[in-house]
Parts: sequence; structure tokens; C-alpha cells
Amino acid sequence: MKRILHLIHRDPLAAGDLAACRRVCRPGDGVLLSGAAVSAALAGPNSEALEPGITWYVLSSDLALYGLGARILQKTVDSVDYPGFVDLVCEYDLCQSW
Amino acid sequence: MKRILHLIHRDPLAAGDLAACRRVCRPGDGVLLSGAAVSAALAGPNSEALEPGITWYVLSSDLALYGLGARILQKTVDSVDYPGFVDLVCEYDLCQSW
Amino acid sequence: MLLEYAMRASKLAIMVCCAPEARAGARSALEFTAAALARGCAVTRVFFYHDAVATGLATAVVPADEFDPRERWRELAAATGLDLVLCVGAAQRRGILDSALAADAEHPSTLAPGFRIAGLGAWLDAVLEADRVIRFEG
Amino acid sequence: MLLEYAMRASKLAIMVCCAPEARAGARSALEFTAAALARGCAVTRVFFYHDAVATGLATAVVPADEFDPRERWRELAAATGLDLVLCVGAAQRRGILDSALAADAEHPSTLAPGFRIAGLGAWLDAVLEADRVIRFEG
Amino acid sequence: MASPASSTRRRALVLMRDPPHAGIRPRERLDLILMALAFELEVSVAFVGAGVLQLLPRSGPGDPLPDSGAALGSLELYGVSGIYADAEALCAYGIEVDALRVPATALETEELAALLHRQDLLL
Amino acid sequence: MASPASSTRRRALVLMRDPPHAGIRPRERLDLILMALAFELEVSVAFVGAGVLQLLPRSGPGDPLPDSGAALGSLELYGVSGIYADAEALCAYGIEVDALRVPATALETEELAALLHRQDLLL
Repeated sequence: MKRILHLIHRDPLAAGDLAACRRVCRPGDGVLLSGAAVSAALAGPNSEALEPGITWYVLSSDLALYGLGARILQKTVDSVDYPGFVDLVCEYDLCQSW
Repeated sequence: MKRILHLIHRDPLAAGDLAACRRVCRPGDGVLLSGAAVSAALAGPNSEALEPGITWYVLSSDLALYGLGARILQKTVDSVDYPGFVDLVCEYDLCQSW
Repeated sequence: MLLEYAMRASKLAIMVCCAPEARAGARSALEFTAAALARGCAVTRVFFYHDAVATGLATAVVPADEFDPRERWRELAAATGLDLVLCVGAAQRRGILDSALAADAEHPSTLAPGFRIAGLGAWLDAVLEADRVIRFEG
Repeated sequence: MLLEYAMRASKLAIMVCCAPEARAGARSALEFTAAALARGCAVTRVFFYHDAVATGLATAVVPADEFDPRERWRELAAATGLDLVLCVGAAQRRGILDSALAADAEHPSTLAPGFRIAGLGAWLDAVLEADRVIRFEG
Repeated sequence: MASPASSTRRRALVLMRDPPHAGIRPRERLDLILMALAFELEVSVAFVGAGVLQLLPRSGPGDPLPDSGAALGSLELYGVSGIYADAEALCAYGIEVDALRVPATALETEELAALLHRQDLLL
Repeated sequence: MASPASSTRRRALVLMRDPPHAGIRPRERLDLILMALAFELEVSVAFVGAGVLQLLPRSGPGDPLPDSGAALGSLELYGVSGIYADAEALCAYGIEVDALRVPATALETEELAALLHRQDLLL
């Protein structure tokens, strides 16, 4: 079974991408939140739990772009920069953009 | 209080428009489903109930466009053609496109 | 009763926001406008905004067997005198230039016949003259 | 360990699908590509598909203070020899024509310098030559 | 349907639902608002759903503004009647209303519905 | 990670998630599939979520085909390995798999996940 890096960029409040991705995401996979989807990485009273077994990443420059750079992230999310993003693409077997 | 005709065109499976519209829809308003949103008008085991007090319409030519012209609609939905759509726009006070 | 309503509110301002490739939306805007005119409504203006400005792009090459809203709008305007306006800011950004804009930018003109380019003020004028405003998003 | 992976899989085929106006996505694709090259990865091709073909549209007029992916891609390509290709079918439909397509359609050419237009075969070639494929949707 | 005694200007509302940085629509919607103000309409703007993200300030000095950019700041200058933010969405993102980069009034869903239903124009 | 003994061709999957008639993307994604077949990849296509609406036939003789048009019908001709439809989405729309205009195999979510995870390429 291949390990997939899933890329999500639309806000879960506006689009169903994150929900669709979660259906087919399996342990060993990673999910990288970028664009408006970085909001899903925030810690908060209403934040949805991010499943264990899957590794969650958020693109740090998009957190800054969205004015969310100073906010507290969920503990299970790793912040990555562009070189880190490149490494992830090489590390996982496949990329799926949602 | 004005009576609003809400226009929804994106599929509720892909976008949050119908949910967003429902939050601010009030008795006396109408909702016209067009485009991929016509799927929300279908009767079926999983079909969401369409609230009473609000009048539900579906654009008949888009049902045909989507290959759903022969399907059974929920009882509470009125099918309208383009002249009927024009009449609705004139009949309601305002139109809100989602 | 429906007729009475149609008589009472007979001036429509129509904004089109969806790209010409979005067939359902592009067709809706066109068919709605044609039906409104056929019912005796006045259309104060059809204003193309956001991605819909590409409806007036001359250089697009669309397969001959496809529904092409460009052609259909032009025919409807020719038959009825409809005023088809592309928003100038949205058009420039997307590379749709009439001859004056093209000369300024030192680019070729890319505006399709049947359409003209004007500012958002043309939309507000149309809105204030109308009884009903409708926006086609998709 | 990350370095080891980076060494093992160093050829990337990059597809860009988002419109140049979608700043987050357009910037991601560009910054990712620059970072990949800086890390010593090879980029077999950058292929612009769907609405991203407008990245190679010459006639777009963008305010000077705005992030413009067109310019940035061109600079990156000039510095690194990147091959920037717009899909021919997607480009034609959206009115982006190189001089040959423009002559066929009897329209002016609208292709920005730094980009070229080719078929989907150019994308498949790039995919088959690469170790990893990544698509930027937004 | 008659205009209220308090004002003879037509009330217009623009809903902003798009997240920032994902396209040029929010910026173009703001241009529309500014033109409506120039036409002396009584204009309100409501940021709902993912649209509330347009109201966040830069995180750091080097970070860009949303596409709506400086135009959002000029809404007050040009006499906008009200800037509203969807309280439910703010809560979902964990954003406090006083952290926004323009002074907006948070509205509960019921108030948002009432706002929508008392307009003369929905632009 | 080695290729299975049963095939030396690289397996590629294309997910189709867009509803029809809402833009040209589905049509362009199909062009990509046809080109992948021309390059002799072992190509599967999975229609998920609102994408399953692309698989519906015309309702009547005058109705148009989805944007994916005739190309969808030619997938089999050009040797596509599999056409799959998201069973959960079919159920949500109340569509039976034998009502589709191409012979597709309905996949439960678990099978869809397995399909995705055994590819060599996700296009």
C-alpha cells in the first residue's frame, strides 16, 4: 500500500474537500493544509479533531498569508515551510490534490 | 420584512451554499434550485427534508440538463420553467444568489 | 396573478458572474434574459462581472458543436437591442481589451463584437433604473 | 533522513491548475517550484492546465503593486531554464494563442513571453520522466 | 415595502462569502461596494462563513493583506453604513471580534437574517 | 513498491469530483485520461462525490450530454482499465448503478481507499 500525501487548499467551511479526503485517507498517509484550509489546523473550542495515524501538516507561509501566523495550532499538526513541503512530496509515494 | 427568492446552483455535496442559505432563510422566502443543486430536489431515502414555510422550486430545464428529468421530486418542490423563473423574480421582493 | 406581478415589476437589471464554460449558469442567464424579454419585461442592462467577462473575449476558440454563450448573447442583443456590458476592471485583468484599452496597454484588441466595456457605474445606473436585480453566479 | 528521501526522488513533474488571480495557489506553485530547484530537484516540466493557462496570457493588465505570477514564473524560468508549457486545448478555449494558433484563428497572438503552448503529450512525457507528480489546484 | 421614515436612501447589502487569497472575487465585490457608495446608496456589508477570514489583520509586518487589501479600510472613509461579521463563523475559527482589522459588528444568525430581509437591494 | 507481477505498465488513477455543466474541468480531465491511455498507462477513473452526476444519461432525446460528452463513451474503446463510481454518492443521489450511461463498478469507501493506495500515479 502506497503512502499518500493529500493536499487540501479550500476552507472546510466552504467546500467538502477535507471531508472527501478523510473518507479515503488511511494510516501512514499525510494531509498538508494550505490556502484557506489552514484554518482547519487551528486549535479552538470548535476545532475538529484530526485523526491520529495520519500525519497533519500546515503550510506556515499560508498561515501568515491568512493572518493566522500567531494563532495556536492543534498539537497534532506540524508546520512546514516550502523546503519542508518539497521534502514531504519526495518522502511520500504519491500526492493527491483535492 | 421583504420576501427573498434565494438562488442556489452548486451541489450541496460539493459546496456549503444550501446550508448557508438555510441559516438566513425565513418563512415567506423561496429557494430556487438550479444547476447541480437540482439534485437536492430529488426524493430518495437520503434526501434532506426541505423546510415547510419556505417555498421550494427547481428549474425544470436543469433537471433535464443533469439527466434527472425522469426522477421523482420531493412533494414539496415546484418545478418551474424560464417564464416561471421570470415570474418568481418579479413576485418576490429581492433575489439573493448564493 | 402571476401576470399581474410581471406587469408590476417589469424592469430587470441582470448581472452575469459565471464563466462562459460553466454551461448550466451561462445558459441560465441567457435563457432567463430571453424569457424576460419575451414576457414583456424591460432589461435595463446585462452586466458581465468577475469571470463572466470572458463571455466577451474574441480570441477564445470553442469547438463548433458546443454551446457558445458568446454567439447566443450577440444574437439576442442584435434582435432586441440589449446592452451587453463587460466591467472594465474585470475585463482588463483578464486580458479583454477594446481598441482604446488595447492602445493604452500596447496590446491587440480582444473584445468580441456585440459587447462593450464600461465601468461599474454603468451597473449601478442599470440597478437604480430597475425594479428587480438578479445575479447569475453559476 | 529527509535529505535521503530528497536525494532518492529528485525529479518532479509539476501541474498548475489554479488561475493566476488565486493568489494562495498561484504563489504555492511558484514557491514550491523554486524551493524544489533550490534543493537540487530536477523539474521535468511545469504544465499549466485548466484556468492556470491564463498565467501565460499577455494581454492581462494587472495593477503594478500586485503579486503577478506571470512575471515571477518568467524570471524563474529565465534563471533556471524551466520549461513552462500551457496546454494547447485549454489555452485556445480561453483565448491564449501563440502566433501559429493566432494565424489559424485569424486573431492576434496573446501568448506572454517565457511560455510556450503544447499538447497534453508534453505533460505525459514530463510525468513519465519524473519520480513524483504534483498538482496545484489552488 | 415603503421606505422607512428614517431614510429615503435605498438600503443595499453585499454579502462577502469568499475566503481571501483564493481569487479576485472579494476584491471585485469591494469595488462594487465602493461604487454603490459613490451612488449614495445606504450600503452595508456582511462577511459570512469563510468570508470572515477577509477581516483578519496581517500576522507580521512582511505579510500581505488579503486581496480586498486597502479597499476594506476605505469602506468607513466612504461612508459605509455597517460592517457586519457572522458570529457563528468567527466562533468556528476561534476569532474574537476585536481582533479584526476593521471595526465590525458581530451578528448572530437571527440578526443576519433580519439584516438581509430589510434591504431594498441585494447586490 | 515494486510493480506487481501481473503487469509491468504503470497504474494511473484519475479522480473525477466535479459535477457536470459547471465548468470545463471534467471535459479537460477526460482529455488527460485519453492522453494517458495513448501513452499506454494502465488507467482507471473514479467518479466520486458530485462527480457521479457525470455518469447520468440524457433524460430525453433532446437533452444535452454532460461536458464530458462523447469522450466518456470512448474510454472503454481506448482501453481504460476500470470505471468506478462512489457507492456512497450514488446512494445519496438515489441513483442505481445500472442507470449509468457507461458500465461502472460501484465501490464502497473502503474499496475506493484501496484503489487510491495501489496506484503508481495519481493524475
